[in-house]
Amino acid sequence: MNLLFIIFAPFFGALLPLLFKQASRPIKTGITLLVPLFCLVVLFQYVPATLAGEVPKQMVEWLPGVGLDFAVRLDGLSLLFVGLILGIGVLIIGYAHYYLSSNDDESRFYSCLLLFMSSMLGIVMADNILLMWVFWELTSISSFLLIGYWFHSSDARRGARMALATTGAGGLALLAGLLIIGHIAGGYQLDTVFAAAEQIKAHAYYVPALILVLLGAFTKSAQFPFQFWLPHAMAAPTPVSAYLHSATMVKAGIFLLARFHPVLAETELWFTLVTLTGLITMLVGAYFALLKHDLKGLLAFSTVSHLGLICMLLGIGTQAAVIAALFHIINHALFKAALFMTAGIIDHESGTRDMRKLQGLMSLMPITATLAMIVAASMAGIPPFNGFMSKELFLDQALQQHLFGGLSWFIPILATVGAMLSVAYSIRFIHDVFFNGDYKETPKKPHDPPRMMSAPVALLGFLCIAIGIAPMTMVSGLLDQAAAAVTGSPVEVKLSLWHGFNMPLLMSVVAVIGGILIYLARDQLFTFNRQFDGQDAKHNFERIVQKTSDAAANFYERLDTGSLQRYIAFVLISVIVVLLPSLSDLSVVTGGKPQLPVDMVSMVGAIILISAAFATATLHRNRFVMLMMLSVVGLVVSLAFAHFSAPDLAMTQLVVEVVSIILMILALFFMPQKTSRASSGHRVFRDIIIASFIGGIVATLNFAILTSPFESISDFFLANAKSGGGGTNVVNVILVDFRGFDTLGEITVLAIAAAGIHKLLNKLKPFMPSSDIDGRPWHRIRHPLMLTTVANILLPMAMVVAAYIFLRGHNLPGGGFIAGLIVASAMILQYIANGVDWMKERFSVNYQSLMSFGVLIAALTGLGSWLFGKPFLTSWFTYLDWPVVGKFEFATALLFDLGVFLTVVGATMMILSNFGKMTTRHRPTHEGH
Amino acid sequence: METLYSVTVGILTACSVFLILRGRSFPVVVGITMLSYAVNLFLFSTGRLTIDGAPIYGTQETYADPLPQALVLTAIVIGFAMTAYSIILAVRARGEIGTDEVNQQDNSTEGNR
Amino acid sequence: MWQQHLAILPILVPLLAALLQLLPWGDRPQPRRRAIGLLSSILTLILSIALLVQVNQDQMIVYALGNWSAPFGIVLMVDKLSALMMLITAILALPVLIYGCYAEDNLGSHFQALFQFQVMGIMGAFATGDIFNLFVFFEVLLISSYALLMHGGGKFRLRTTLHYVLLNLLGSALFLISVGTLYGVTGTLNMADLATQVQQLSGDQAALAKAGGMMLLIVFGIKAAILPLHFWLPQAYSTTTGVVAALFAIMTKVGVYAIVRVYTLIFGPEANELALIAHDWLWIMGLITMLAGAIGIIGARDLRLLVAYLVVISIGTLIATYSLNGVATTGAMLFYLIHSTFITGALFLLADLIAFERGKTASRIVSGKKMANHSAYSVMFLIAAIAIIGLPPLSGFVGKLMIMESASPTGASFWLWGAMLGATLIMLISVTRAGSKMLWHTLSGKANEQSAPLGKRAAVVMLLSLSVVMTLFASPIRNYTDDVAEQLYDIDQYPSRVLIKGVE
Amino acid sequence: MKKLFPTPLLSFFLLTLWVLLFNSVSPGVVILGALFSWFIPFLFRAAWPNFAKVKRPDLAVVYFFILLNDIVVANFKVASMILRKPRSIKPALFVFPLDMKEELPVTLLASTITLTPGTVSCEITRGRKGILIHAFSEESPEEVIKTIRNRYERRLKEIFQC
Amino acid sequence: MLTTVLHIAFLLFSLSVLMNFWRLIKGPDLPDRILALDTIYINSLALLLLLGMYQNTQTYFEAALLIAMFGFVGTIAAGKFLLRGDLIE
Amino acid sequence: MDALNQLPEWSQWLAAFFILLGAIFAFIGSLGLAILPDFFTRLHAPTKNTTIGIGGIVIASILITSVQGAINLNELLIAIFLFLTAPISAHIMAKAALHTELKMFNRTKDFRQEGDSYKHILPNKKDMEP
Repeated sequence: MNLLFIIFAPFFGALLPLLFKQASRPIKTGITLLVPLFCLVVLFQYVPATLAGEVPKQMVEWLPGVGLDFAVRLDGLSLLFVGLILGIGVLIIGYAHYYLSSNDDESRFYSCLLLFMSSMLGIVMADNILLMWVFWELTSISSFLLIGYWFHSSDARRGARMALATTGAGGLALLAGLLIIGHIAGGYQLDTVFAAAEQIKAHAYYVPALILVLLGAFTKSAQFPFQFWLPHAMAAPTPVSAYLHSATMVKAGIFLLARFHPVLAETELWFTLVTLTGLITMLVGAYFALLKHDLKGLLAFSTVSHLGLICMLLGIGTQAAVIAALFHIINHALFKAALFMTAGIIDHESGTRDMRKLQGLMSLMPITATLAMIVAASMAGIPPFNGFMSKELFLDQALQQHLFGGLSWFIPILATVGAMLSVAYSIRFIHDVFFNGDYKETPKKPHDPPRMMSAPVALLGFLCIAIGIAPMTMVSGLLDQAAAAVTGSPVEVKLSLWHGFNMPLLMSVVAVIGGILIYLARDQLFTFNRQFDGQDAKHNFERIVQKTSDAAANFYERLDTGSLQRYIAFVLISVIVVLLPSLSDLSVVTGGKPQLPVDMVSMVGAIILISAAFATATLHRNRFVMLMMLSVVGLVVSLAFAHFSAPDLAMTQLVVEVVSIILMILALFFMPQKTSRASSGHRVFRDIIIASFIGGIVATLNFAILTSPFESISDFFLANAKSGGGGTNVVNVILVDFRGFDTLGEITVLAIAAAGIHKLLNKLKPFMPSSDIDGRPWHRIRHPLMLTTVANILLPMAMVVAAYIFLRGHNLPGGGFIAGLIVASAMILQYIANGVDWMKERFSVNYQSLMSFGVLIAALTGLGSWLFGKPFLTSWFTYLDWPVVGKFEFATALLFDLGVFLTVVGATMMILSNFGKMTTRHRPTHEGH
Repeated sequence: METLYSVTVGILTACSVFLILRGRSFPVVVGITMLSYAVNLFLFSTGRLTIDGAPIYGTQETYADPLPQALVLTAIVIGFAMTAYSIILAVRARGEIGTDEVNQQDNSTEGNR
Repeated sequence: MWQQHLAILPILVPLLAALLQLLPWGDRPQPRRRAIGLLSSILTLILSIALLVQVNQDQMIVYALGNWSAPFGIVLMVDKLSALMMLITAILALPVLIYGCYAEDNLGSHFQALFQFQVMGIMGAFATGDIFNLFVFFEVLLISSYALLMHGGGKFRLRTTLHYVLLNLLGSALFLISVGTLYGVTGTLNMADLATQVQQLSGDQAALAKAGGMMLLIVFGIKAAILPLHFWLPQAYSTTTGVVAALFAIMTKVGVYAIVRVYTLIFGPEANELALIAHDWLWIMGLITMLAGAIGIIGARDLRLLVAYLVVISIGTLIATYSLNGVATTGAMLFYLIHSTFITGALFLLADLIAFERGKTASRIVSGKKMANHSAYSVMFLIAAIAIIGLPPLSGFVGKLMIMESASPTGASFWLWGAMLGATLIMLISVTRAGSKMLWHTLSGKANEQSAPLGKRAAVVMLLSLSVVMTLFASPIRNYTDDVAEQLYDIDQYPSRVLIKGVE
Repeated sequence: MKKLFPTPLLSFFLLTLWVLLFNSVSPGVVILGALFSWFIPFLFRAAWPNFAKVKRPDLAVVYFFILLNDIVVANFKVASMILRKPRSIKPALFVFPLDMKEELPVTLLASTITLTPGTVSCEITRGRKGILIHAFSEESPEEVIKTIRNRYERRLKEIFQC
Repeated sequence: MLTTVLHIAFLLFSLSVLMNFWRLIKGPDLPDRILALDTIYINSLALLLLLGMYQNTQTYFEAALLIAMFGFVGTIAAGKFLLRGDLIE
Repeated sequence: MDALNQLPEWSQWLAAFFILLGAIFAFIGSLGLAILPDFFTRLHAPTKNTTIGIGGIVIASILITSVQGAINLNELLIAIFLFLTAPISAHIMAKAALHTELKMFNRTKDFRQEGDSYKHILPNKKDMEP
């Protein structure tokens, strides 16, 4: 048997109820019960060892790199908690069996409960603080699911979310704290951390680490000012409250304090923070408990109060205080679980939990009432019940601390007040519900529940008495070890019901009398408190979340207006911001390379280019003119390419330009051709500023590059083009050989674009103007005679030219791409001259297939080199000498180029023919020529 | 010459950027196209300017840098594909949305409605 | 024979598949296209695994295309990082494609082919060792993403596509300018060669190269959706179809990858005057991106928009972590990257399923009808939420823990911790809010009848289970990502492995 | 034969083009060119409408030189007009009644009219009845019509035998 | 001498292009602009040829040829746009 | 450049003549485009003059290249294509101008009769008349 089973059994056991979803309820409950019982069996094997002062450990590696391993231990503190968790867990499962109605999904409930149990066990048994955190958050998640169990109720949903948010937040703080501690200690194993205790306390990061850990603990344990979530978690089914909010989850925070006591405690800061928080929480909780009309609300706040008490004890931190704290943990778990169950029984039987509607139930539910009185007395601290003993210890500790110097006296007084309030609300719980006159009408007529339902309460009540009477036999062994684990030194606990007449006893008496008085004066309190109504934490929380959400949405809408210009402006401004510093690093902009002389043609070209660019920008509202200006820009750019020794580029640019302008004119047909002024003056100003900056940056970069000396890899290309690539047109050889992969990518892009455009044009019903912008109807002749004739003549000629350009591309300017565009342009001319239908009749080419085949050919040419054991796209060429024909060159690059050619033709024609098809479909046919 | 060249490229860029910042799809697409011209000129010039040195092996002693030319060729083709796609996207947007303005008219975003 | 060409196969297989899919396949082409697509994706996955194994053996595969070695020809430089990214892509693509094969591909033409093209582009971008070739593959993946993004049509989708397209076209232009600048200064395009050249720069030359390098930051920032360049993402991801958004889970990672590659190899710690030029920016931008994403999820009123902002947060986390510039942090970051890719993919698909089965209310975060498979989705959502938020015990938590743990507590890391924990809290609140509104706050009455096909659900489960796998095998995976990071920072080995200078 | 060479003239024309492009008559070029000029018409036969056949190539050559001559002469005339008195020209818009219908000759005639300075063919009127001409000069329309008819249209009709 | 003449020709053609461009800017109507654009194309062609002569190279021939072949396609498209709106129908 | 000056004297003269001829005509044509009063008259200027302008340049080019070696006629293709395409563009532009009813120079004599040129299909012709 293995310690890990105690955690893993409920974890995987959580699947059992789901697997037996179809089984009857008793079977489900039975199966579920098996799980904690099994765990108990495992546990008992280790109990003797632990009680003897050993610490059984187990470890499985998980993330050694991070220091997170599946390491568990079972020291006294763990044992105490494991016992509580499993023991009360068993009772709760049994209780829940009766509590849940037939409509409730029992499987889900048990499943979540077991999951929770597993995570809780994980926290208390973890030997690795990161692992502990893992389970810590798991309890948050599983408690979220449990609180939200009745998710159709809005209270349950909100309560669950609030609990999760608060404890989750604390958990995250805790993680940070744990990481810091781990870093200081040099590891996350508990022993490592304990060993480094002094180091940690002395470290500069001690304060943040402590605060972060405390944040985690306080949120989990609902300490002030994080107490607000707990009452709202009462929307959970009562078994959940009884389990989570009495015995287990809220105790996790306390456990954390206890666990880190050896590491973090015994400093001024710890004392101040923990003690004061505990004290305030105790008072605040008790006060609100008294005010609540809801039974579970009362219990919830009383839990807050008692947790504060424990917290305060841990803050005081002496050995006796620690013992008191641990003792009270047990006692509180017992009586509070029982009380919650009682409240659940009342609710279950009468249909309400509102104390204003309940009264005089004594006669109807005598057994329940008796049990309730026993456990309530324990809570109130009435002898001979266990609660009395731990309260006495507490009061004693409150008296004995001297940590606030001269002001220390106020602590015992406030402690007494807390005890007083505790008495008062305990009385209220009993008196209001079971006495206070005769039975009044409730939604259901109550009676005592089935025996098995009150059995857990009875058992717990019995324990309360038993511990009260014989504390040493019941718990001292356990407390010894637990306290030893907390304080880090061996402890011998002495407990007895009777201490003799002393100060704590007096305070107890004062508390009881005061409590009765307060209860009698409760109506004044209610009135006093009514003025604070409406300060509901849940609503506050919801409102805050909602408000934040709205604010965030608002903020985003303001930031992200869905305005493309804004996005673009952001990008451009980023460019400016990021680049200006680097450019300012340039000491001299010119790199010192001598400049070429300016000739007149270039000057004129520049003038035209600049003016055309300006015109394009300024005439953008008259779109057709803008296009013409753009085409001037394109033309001059291609001339510039020609001028600066790039004939291939010039040709490509020319033809591409023609095709793009045609595309744009085509598109313009479906667009407004003139638009009114849209942007405001300062927008234009802003845009001009941005544009000038970007232009300036680009110009500076360009100039700096142009004038700096340069050495590149290009010499290699020049040297190897002929010998290695078999062509003299170095640009082309680069394209089809040295960097053929780029070209393959580029034609792929073209093919994808064509496919994408096909997708775009699919099912598009465009807006088709029936007249031009001046309201003039269109000319009647669709295909002018002269145009059709010349286009027809030009097509075969263009093919010849294309073939020529294609074939010589390897050696002289040209190549597959330009050839493809030439053919495409000639075909486009045909489309313009003769129309889609005419073309369709005559050319049944599937452009899409043509395009795919083109890329395929290129790719397969590349693949062909594999046959020769060479990498993809390796080219091969040879010179053949055929009779008559003479010597000529054959290169695989030519095949590749053929692929490029076909792709270009296919893609371009696919784009245009699809475009044309789209409009023709919508156009009524009328007279041609 | 280099000064003239870079100033021209800069102005071309600035004008395209101005167009790209307009609110309607057509000028933006035209701006993008023009920007691609400017960028091509820029990229081309990274091999430095050479006159009368077309990189045809065996025709002269000094050649222009052929690599940027090849890069620009690739860039032109890709730019063409992109222009084609974006212009037709603009047409489609105009066809379906009914306006060629690139922004939503109301300020709320779809996901948040 | 194929082993020696392993590096290029994950690029070629999708390419050939896509080309085959583009051919007409008779009257009912879709089944055949699907078959080709699935076959290709499975094959790509197998090949990527093989590639990873191979790279693990050989440290790095340098594949000289056209038999022209670097720096003259284009080489594929598949190091561990590339192999890892390619494997992630292949793993993500398969379930997403399965999901897409359930009639999602009938919403518009060419889905299948574009999907494969997209995968090809991503693979190529990860594999290439040449900066201009990177540009080309960026364009391949971008143009396919443009087309995919508007898959299914619709006004909003069109508008966001338009935004996305135009913004990215601007990005492409900037990319060219930066490549040009780098070439103009160093005279080379190969990344490893650039690294050696950049090391030797000084003075004005260095300033120029710096300008080029910084502009690249903007370019990759747009792709990775770093603030303030991220605006395209939320709308784009939330309006497109789920299957496309899920595939796009890897797209932002391409940007992250490019940033990691360029600012480690070229402008990395050993670049002398230009060492770590971008890291300060990345640090700040990463943190602000997280903040922006967090604000976004608080305000989101739609599940898909919420998930989109979750992507933004994860990007911010990745970038900020990377900028800490350490082997350990980078290793942790890569782990988180893997996790966030899968889980956001799963979430997009899940949101799509939920939107479909909810009917009218779709994915808006309001109460609605019960779904046909309500409890199944609730469980899936719970798991996905735990994973994405970073709650234990799933991979998100492991990833975050790794990052926080590796960023040992110094001044800077505190900010990172704070940002990450704060973001986690906000995610926790917002995601549970969304979940409780959509899955718990159901209207009474009968559940909606339309039920998504089992295969779609299975695809989501496949992706989600990856998170579980990553949790269980966190340690070996982290060891691998640490190896990756170590190799990545071992900058000197790149030139020596990639470059064979002086070969005539 | 007809099937093998659907449009021999076109093929010949393309071959000429090919040779001109390559600027070489080496066997390799010619053979490849022949192959192309044989093959391309097959590709584009569908898009090659039934153009009127050139029946008298000899006259076509003559026509070409007349055209060249006219272009040069008219160029000087128009140039002088532009230089001397751009504001005092008297343009006219009139219709040249066509005497033929075939598309190729009509197109050629219209092109001729445009190519010779001073006149531009603006439109082919309804039913291919005439060509709408915009004239630059101050001559009377009748005179221009007569010139066109005698110098060009008649010759075209002869060439195409229509 | 030939170079001098070429320089003069460069000058004349440059001026021509400038004048054409002026017309393009000024308009006033779209056909005027189209005409101006067409003329710019033709003058550019001439410039390319001159450049070829000046540098005594054949490299610009193809570019010039392409302008001759396809320079007018843009003009046709623009004209057809004015006539019919839709280019491909 | 040196190569140009080494050409035979006569060919230099001839080439210079043709170049100048072409350039001057091109210039005049462009001038006409700039200064002529209406679109139709402007249409005449460039379509004619640039045509002969190009012709001159092409001849010079052929001359220069042919003198240096073998006969080189491929520049002729440029002229052929231009002669083929230039009338069409002029034609289409004129059509467009007529269609858009551009204002004509006030001295233009219009001999057109009803039905000579294509008018628009006007379902509501009245509305369209200015």
